[in-house]
Amino acid sequence: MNHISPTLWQFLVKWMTSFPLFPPEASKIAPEMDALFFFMVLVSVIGLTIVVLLVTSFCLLYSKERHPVAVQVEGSTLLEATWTIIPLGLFLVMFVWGALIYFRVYTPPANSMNIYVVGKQWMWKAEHPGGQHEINSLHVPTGRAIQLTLISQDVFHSFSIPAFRVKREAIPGRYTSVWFEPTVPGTYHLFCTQYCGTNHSQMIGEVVVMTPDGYKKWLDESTSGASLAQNGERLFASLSCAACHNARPDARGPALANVYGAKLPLASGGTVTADEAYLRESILNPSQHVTQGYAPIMPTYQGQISEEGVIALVEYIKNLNSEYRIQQTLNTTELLPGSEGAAGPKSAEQGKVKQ
Amino acid sequence: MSATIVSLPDQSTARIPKVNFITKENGLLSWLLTGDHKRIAILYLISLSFFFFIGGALAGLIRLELLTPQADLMATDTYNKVFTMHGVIMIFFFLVPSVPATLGNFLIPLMIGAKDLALPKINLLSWYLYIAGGLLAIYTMATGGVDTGWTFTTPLSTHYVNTNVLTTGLAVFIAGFSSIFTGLNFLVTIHKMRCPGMTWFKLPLFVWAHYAASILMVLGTPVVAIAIVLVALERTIGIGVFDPTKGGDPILFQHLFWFYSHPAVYIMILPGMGVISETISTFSRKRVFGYTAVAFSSVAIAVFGFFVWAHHMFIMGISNYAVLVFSLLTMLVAVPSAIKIFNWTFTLYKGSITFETPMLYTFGFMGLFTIGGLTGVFLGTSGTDIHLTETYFIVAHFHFVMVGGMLMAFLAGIHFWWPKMTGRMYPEKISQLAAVITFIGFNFTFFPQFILGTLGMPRRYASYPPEFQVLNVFSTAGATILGVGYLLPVLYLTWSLKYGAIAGNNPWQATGLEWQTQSPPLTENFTSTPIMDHEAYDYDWLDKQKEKEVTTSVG
Amino acid sequence: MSDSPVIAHGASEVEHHEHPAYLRHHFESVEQQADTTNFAMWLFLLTEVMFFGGLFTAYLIYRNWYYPAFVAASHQLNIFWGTANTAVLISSSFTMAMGVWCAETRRKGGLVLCLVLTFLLGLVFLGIKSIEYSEKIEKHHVPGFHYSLKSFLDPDSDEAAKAAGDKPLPLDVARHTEVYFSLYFAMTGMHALHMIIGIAILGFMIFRARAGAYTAGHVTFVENFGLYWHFVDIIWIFLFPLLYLISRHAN
Amino acid sequence: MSEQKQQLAHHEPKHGEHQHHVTPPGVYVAIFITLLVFTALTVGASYVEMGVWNPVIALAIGVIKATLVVLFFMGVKYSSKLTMLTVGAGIFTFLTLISMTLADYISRAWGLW
Repeated sequence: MNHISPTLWQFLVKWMTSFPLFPPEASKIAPEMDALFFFMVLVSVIGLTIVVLLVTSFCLLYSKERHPVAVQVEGSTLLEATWTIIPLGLFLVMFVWGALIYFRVYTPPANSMNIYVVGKQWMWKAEHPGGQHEINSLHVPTGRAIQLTLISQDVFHSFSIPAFRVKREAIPGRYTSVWFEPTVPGTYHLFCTQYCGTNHSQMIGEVVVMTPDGYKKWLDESTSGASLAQNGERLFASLSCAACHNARPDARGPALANVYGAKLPLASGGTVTADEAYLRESILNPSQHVTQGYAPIMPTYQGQISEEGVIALVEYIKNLNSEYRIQQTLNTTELLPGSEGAAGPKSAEQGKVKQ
Repeated sequence: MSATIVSLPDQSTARIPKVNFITKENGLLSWLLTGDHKRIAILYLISLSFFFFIGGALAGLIRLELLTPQADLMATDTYNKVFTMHGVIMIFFFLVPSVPATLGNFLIPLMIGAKDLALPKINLLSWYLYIAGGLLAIYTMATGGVDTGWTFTTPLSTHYVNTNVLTTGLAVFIAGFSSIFTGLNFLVTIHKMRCPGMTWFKLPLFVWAHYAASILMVLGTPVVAIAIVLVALERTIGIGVFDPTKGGDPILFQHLFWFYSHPAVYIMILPGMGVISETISTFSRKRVFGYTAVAFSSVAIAVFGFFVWAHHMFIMGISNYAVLVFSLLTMLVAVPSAIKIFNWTFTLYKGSITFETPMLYTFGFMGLFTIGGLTGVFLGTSGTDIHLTETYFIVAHFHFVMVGGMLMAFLAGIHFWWPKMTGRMYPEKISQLAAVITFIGFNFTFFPQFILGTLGMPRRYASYPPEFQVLNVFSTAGATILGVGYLLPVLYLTWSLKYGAIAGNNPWQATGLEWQTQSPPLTENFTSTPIMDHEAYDYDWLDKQKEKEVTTSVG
Repeated sequence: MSDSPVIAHGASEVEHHEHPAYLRHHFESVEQQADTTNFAMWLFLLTEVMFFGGLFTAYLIYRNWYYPAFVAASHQLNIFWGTANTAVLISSSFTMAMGVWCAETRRKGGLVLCLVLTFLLGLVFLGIKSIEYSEKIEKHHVPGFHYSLKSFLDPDSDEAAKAAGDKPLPLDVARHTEVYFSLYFAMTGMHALHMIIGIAILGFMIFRARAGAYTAGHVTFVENFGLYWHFVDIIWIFLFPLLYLISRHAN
Repeated sequence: MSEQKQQLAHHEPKHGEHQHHVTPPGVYVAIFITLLVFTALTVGASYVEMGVWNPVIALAIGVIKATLVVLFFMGVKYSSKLTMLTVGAGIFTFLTLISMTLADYISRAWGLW
């Protein structure tokens, strides 16, 4: 080959020697998942070897030449019990081990940094708390637990970072979440792995893992001026949310400061933890999540705010730890006529308009 | 290879019996209106092969496109249509009916000593439904195709594509009824048509496996049918059962879809397992090791198969606790398969093994199915599933089970019963070569995909990052070899129809009732209703029979 | 080979017996044939159970999620027609059962009468169903592009809602009535489809029964059709409380 | 295994002696009237406020009615074990579908609600 075309030869050598066989481990969970993976590979190889060895040796020992007359063996309860119980035991070990990892991957720690990711045909939009937006890329620092809150605007997508060994579907109409802690700076693949239509294979991007300092620098450089919560505040004001959610004694809506993470009593009985998913639901389907002591008068905002808008609002409410800001927005918003009961028919009218 | 069990009649005097189910009547109509299970099996065999080669050609296109990292052979939406049609055709029009509709149809009445399936007209109807569905699928492909993937995921299939979802859905719906009727027919036949003396525990394991698969067909298929109906209604008039903007839950569709489609993989593999039980016993001259365990493991797979469907949805936002339950049950369903593998292995122990073509395919099956099954555990384990699902790992896994398992078993079965079906043998050497080529080609094609999947290459990608190219090239090269491996049998089996050696009643010296009648069998299968007076796989009984025959012919 | 001694004696003597024309060649006896087709029919009904099973699953989930919307939407169904239809269908099941009895005891006139009654009751059921459907169409309660929430946002404009004393629903709750009506039409539509198929077969059977086909001892077809008809009845027995009767009392 | 054999042994010769059971019309009439009564009951019950018991009662009556139809109109009471097994298998799979799917939906909110 060498004398035919050195270039081709070089190319072939390079090509054949430089393909990866195992993905990089760039998150805290990756080595743990790989430990389980290699345990299973080991079990599989041993199992396969046993089967192949047995088949081969039986074939050699009992081929017709060597063993012209078969000896009928009915079966053996002991042997059969052995190969029922041993695989079962091994599978159960894998089950427990796997379930531990599964629960870890999908249970974000409380102090994690939350990045919102919106999937749509065919791109990923990431929103950092500081208001930085990215499309088809995700910048994250090492050494911090990062939670992704995912949602899709249209069809199922799946946010996959092989180097982190994590993956989660972005579902229309509902938040899902996953977390990871990057360990090694570098650039890694980001894939959409759930088939989502024509350009599914172009819904890819990169995950850039930076040192905390580098990340800070990147944040400063790519800021859009307003943080996510500030955007939410603007939206909060322009939608006149403060007309009801104003923490006054006669307020028609519950006060929102410190509501995030609190256990709320519901009008329908029971309590609920106000997480991101709950906040989103109460904006879009408010009547089904009425807090105890309040009338179901809040109109739905379904179809009026984009998913990004909802995210901004959620982030604003999450970061609200005093009512002061709301009082401020009140001053900048024209107050609706405060008469009691006006909101009921109004919501109905809105519905009519929509028809 | 001097040692062989093949015993053919004296070729100079042997003749194909003048009266048999093929020669009984002539003309196309006598085939198209037949109620004979054997003729319907032949019709299925021909039409299945047709669809297999269409599906195979589409697979070839997929592999060619993936030769390079860019989407250069075809546009991405063409690629999407190609893999969708590959999936639809291979699953609903090849794998699900493959062994049951051909070998099962042909052999179940013969094996249990019946004259026909219980409902011959329903049997014919199910072939017509199959053809109608298949032609509709081909028509769909010709008129623009469909690009939802074979899983019809909502809301993609209901609101976001404008291709022929409805006609494809209808094709799958019709094929589903074909499958229901086949399964129903088998269940009724196995329950009600067994010949005198044929108790449940004298049934060949092939019949047990089909019994288990039929339960799944009858109980699982209607659920996917209603899911497809709802998708169609959602697309046409816009009802809101799965539509998130109207308050529906798209995951509910997945629940209903996988409630069928997970048991469907057992519908695909169980009959194959039945074939393997027959071949491995015949070619090692031994009763299957632990007959009862193998029989019950088939039924166990069928029953547990209904409890594990949500393991396809581990990362889709179903409840973590449901994941726990479904993952545990998945581990349980893996055990019966392990039992089977070891029981087959120990069937070889102290046997008298020969290596004819069906046996080579059987060995291929055992190796590949073991890998396929074990990698399934990787995916059933919730933790590793997060990383491996929706990548080429899962593609490799189910191809190891479906192609490496089911197709190998299908070919083993076709080679094993070919002499019974046609009365003629195929050339042994070239068929052994084909078995070896298939095995090598298969491993070349699909083993690299495990590595690709571990690396994270997503499935259903028309283009991919360049560092994955080498493994993809291996895979495509392997696919070429595999293609040759599949074409060869078509050639020599066709050749054998006219030039093959006369097989006689029982070329393999097998014990099943189907081998105790002429090849090809009579339309009514047996000259008189047989009576089963020996155990299944009773080779001593067979030897005694032969002695008797020798004495009678000498006397 | 087939002349091996074990197989020598078999049921061949049975074949020389006189046997009725309706015994198909591959069965040994009439009983076996009847047993077999009966079992086949039951298996077919199993698939039907699972077919409706998907719909019932969907119904249960959404009923739990959107209970107030389901209650309000169920008030739009006419309980009088619903109850009447239940009675009609139960009566048709009864006439069908009597038809089977007539066939078994070889009463030709009775059989024809029962089948005709069943046929007519089936038509009455469909007639009532179509009255109900047309009401839904008028009110734009058919899910899809023309769906209207008016009856739920403004119950005073709607007689049925007013009669039930419904309060106006907030928009986000009212929207989910569409899920209810999606399921309503899917479930009753599938049920009606089964009725239509059943009625068509009944029509065919009436002709055959007049010719005396089922009163000569071969009753399998009538029996199996009876199973199908009763099954369709059972589906309605569950659809009726689930769709019509949830929380009539709610206000 | 031996049990199975026994079952078959007593199943097989049944063909001859097993004469088709004919349900007398009186039974049909009784069932018919019972069904109508239960229909009236279920409609009546739906107007009474019983909280969570409303759907339970409605479904219970539905189950009773369906059981009556299955046992008498469809003749399962007089048919073979196989038919009963078939009906059982149908109910079992149906319940599997519903309960396992609902298991997901109900437990989704665990830890939050």
